[in-house]
Amino acid sequence: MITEPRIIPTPYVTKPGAIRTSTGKTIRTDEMIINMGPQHPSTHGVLRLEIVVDGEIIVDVIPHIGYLHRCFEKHAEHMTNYQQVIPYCDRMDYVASMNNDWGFALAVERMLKIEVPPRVEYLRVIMAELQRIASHLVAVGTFGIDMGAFTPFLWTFRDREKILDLFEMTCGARLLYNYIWIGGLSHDVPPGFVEKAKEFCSYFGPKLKEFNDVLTYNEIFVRRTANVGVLPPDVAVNFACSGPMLRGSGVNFDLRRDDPYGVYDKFEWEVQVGKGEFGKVGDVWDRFIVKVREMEQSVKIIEQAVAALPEGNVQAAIPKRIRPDAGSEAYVRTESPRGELGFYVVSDGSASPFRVKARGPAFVNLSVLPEISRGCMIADLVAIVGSADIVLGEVDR
Amino acid sequence: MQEYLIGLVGEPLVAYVLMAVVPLVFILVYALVTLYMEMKVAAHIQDRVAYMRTGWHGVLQPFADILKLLQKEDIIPAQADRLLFTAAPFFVFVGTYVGFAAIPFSSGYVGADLNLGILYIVAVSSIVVAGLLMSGWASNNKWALLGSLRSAAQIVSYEIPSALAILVAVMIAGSLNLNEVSKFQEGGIFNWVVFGGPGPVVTKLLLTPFTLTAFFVLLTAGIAEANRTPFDLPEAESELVQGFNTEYSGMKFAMFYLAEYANMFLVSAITVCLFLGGWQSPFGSFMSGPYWGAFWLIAKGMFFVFVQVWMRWTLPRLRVDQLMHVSWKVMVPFMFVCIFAVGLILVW
Amino acid sequence: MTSQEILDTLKSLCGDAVLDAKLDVLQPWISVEPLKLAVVAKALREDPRLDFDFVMCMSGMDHNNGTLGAVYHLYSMTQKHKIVIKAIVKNEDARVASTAAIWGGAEWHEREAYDMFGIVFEGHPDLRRILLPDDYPGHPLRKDFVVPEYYNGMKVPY
Amino acid sequence: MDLYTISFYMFAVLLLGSAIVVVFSRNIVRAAFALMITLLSIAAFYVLMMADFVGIVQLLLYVGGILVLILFGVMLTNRQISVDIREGAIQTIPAVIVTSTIGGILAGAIWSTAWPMREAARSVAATAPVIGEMFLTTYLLPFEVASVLLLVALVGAALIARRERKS
Repeated sequence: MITEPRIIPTPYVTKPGAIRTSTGKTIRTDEMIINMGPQHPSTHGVLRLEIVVDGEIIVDVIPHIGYLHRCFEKHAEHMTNYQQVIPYCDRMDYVASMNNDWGFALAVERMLKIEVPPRVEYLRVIMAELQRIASHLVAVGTFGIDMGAFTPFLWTFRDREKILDLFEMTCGARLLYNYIWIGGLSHDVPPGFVEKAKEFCSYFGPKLKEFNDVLTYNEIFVRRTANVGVLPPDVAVNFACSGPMLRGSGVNFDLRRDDPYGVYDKFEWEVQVGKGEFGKVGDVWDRFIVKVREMEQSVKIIEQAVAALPEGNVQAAIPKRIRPDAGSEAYVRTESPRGELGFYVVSDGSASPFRVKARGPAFVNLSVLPEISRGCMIADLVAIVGSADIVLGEVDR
Repeated sequence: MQEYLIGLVGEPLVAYVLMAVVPLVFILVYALVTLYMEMKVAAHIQDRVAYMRTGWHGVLQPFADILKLLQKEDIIPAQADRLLFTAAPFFVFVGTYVGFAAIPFSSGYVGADLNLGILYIVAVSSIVVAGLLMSGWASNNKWALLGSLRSAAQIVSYEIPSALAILVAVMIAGSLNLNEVSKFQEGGIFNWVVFGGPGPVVTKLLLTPFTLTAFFVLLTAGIAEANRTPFDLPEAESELVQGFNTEYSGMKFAMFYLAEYANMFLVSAITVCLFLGGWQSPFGSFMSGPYWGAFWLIAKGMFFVFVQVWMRWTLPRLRVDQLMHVSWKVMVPFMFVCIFAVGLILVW
Repeated sequence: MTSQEILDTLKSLCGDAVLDAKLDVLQPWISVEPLKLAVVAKALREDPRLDFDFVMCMSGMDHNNGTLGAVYHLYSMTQKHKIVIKAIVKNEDARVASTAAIWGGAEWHEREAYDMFGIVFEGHPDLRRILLPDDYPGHPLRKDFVVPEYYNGMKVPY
Repeated sequence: MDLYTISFYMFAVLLLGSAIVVVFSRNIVRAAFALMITLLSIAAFYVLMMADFVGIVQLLLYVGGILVLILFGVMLTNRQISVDIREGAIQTIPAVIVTSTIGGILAGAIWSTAWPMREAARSVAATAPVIGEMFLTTYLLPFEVASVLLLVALVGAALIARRERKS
């Protein structure tokens, strides 16, 4: 059955004249509708924001997504093998491919009730945390560009290159790895990887401090970001925000700790939350600093994981054709750099998944955007979009 | 110089044209140098190497860039106002270029030795504002319009603190003629207006805090008027795409670029002439004279151009309300206090 | 709370809406009456013992037997427990009460389910297509969806 | 023909041409920009008459201030931009009578006045100090009255602009 698509006119929440000055008077201006995107430097991809502005003040934002929709879920249903879905997961959140692979692999492993060897668990943690640093580096770097600071962006990309080099020596690819497989890894890390990873950890700390000096605590930057786009904790939870977006609002929640997977419980590290150091809790600066501090924590985790890396096999004994029981289903969530990345996998007993739903953190985090950007300025909207750290590949899937 | 040229070529008209061409040649050469410098400085700040292939360390790259810009297709959007769209870059460039007429490059070369030199520069810069508005409106693009309105509002706002800061130097030097102001600061670095100008030590000490404030205000306001970071809101690429020059390409875009670079030097040169001795040598009579004068002015000017480049690649950008706040609620009151104090000290 | 306790509490709050439950699987689920989903959601959200405040995921489903499903994976930030709520509807009458007013996080997911499966969420504030163009024919994640040969004059299977 | 005369005629043509565009342009923004050229040419005339201070102030106030204000006004009320601002000719005959009368009077006045002709000054001493001194001595009262008047106008304008809309 094909139903006619219903086109509902866009509702504008604020009426003309509803924006008031600090003294409570209305400002007599007309509204203008501007399209920010789909090709705009600060929408971080092909996102289109339909903005209703009153002067430079935003009355309403209507995000339009789907420009990068590649039918991930449809593709997944048409694979002949569960394993074939992994490369598509890579392409969802293309700046954090390792985490995506792990998320899907974990969901299938839970359905099949497979235990993976300890070396796999440790290597997955190392890869995921390296990827988290790489992803956060892109996030904070591009956020710097949104604020007009170009230099920190190139610094972060310089450091990201080191991580990509590590990935390249591991699996030959620099962006889309297809490394974490169901039941294990595609292959073991090459000799010399552990040393290089250790070297990176000692290299990265001072660079992060340098980055903080030039951007994070810069007076102009703080003034641009503090008290902007405040996302209160209750709204954040209600809109199911996750990751740095949720923690920036002061909610102490991290799936690595609160819904454990992998071997995260074996390491010493802390969940970072926004404390409202320069403004209200949950502002753009808080979301930003959470990412910066998470990178430090990730370095800590990597150091411990590398030190404790056990020897062993990198592939569990799994059937060549994975056929989970008919009717079995699993929703498994992992903490990707952007937040809760969930895969809902349903099986009908055949070799291909019956239904795969990917719950992209950026998709959900973006849905709160209109809530927190009304009444701010266009420049603030740029800051809010930047701090939400969306990857359109994952929003649109 | 004028008389010399008239004597040389015989025909006054030709001499005047030659006089007018000298700054243009200077701007073109300077723009190439600055283009190279900006890219290299940016690269070193950002931990990379920039141009390395064309010529030794890529010195020929600016020429290649200019050639590339000149060859590019000149696109005029279908909905644009063709006449104004074409005219705008010229207004913007001319507004900056005519300002160079009053800059004393050395004791021997001033394009036009105007009695009201500095006032003239401030006045002609308003042509730039009109040109920017023209470009934004003619592009028929909302982002461009927003950018040009922002830009105009910014330049108009920052003209006030900069004019007040200029007034401080003018009050001390007692002239609006930039050449006279430069002459006034004779006798080494401590006779510069930024240190209170030549005069008794007590007056100098009293004046220095105010002149220093005025100097920094003038420099900051100058950067704002040149639309450079951290005041580059009109072309803030993260918000307004490219602001008023979003729709421009090829030669016209090059024109905006040239105007921006020329403006960077112009504001630096004004600051230098008013507060840092203009063409005067910092060592008194050592290394002074007409030729050294040109060297000193350009060297000092280039230093501040370098400062602007340095700031651009280091600082984030202000928000539009913060920008206005800085101008109206911080700089203007400070400058009023400075003018009042300087007036009192001078009369006393 | 264990899932049995959750089921019991939910039955005591709005027992007539609960249709079915399966608690001995990997992720226990409760099936509810589709048009009473909003009532159930309100109970789940507002009862302090349940306090499901976080929609982990909301997925549309096509069971390939003439029924569609809306599957809500819920989590409680305070109680730290999870439950899966399913609302199963017939293909011909795919109407589910929207929970977007209770959980803001469900709003876009419901739009996506509408987009992909044609499940109409009644009471949704802004039920438009989200990922596909507004003029797209049909709902592609349904099992009976046939890829059109042409879309807006473009040949689809390229 | 020397440089002075060339400049004079050049600016005269520019002035008249742009003024005609201001009056006859169908596009209000183009009219505003043509007005800028008119004002610039007037400034040039002041300079040619060696009234450099007046010329520069003309540039500063009219081009930098008033014209930018007009442009802001025109651009921000963007509904009017595309509208043809020329109305059809109404009351042609009275208009012709009035304009020709006034024009005749002006022409007669210009014709009958004995204009003192003298060689244009080729160089001039600094005018700014003289003007400044006169403002603060001979013309102190008018100067102050004018500034108070402007201040009142400023405050009034701000008051009107910020008044709340009666709903």
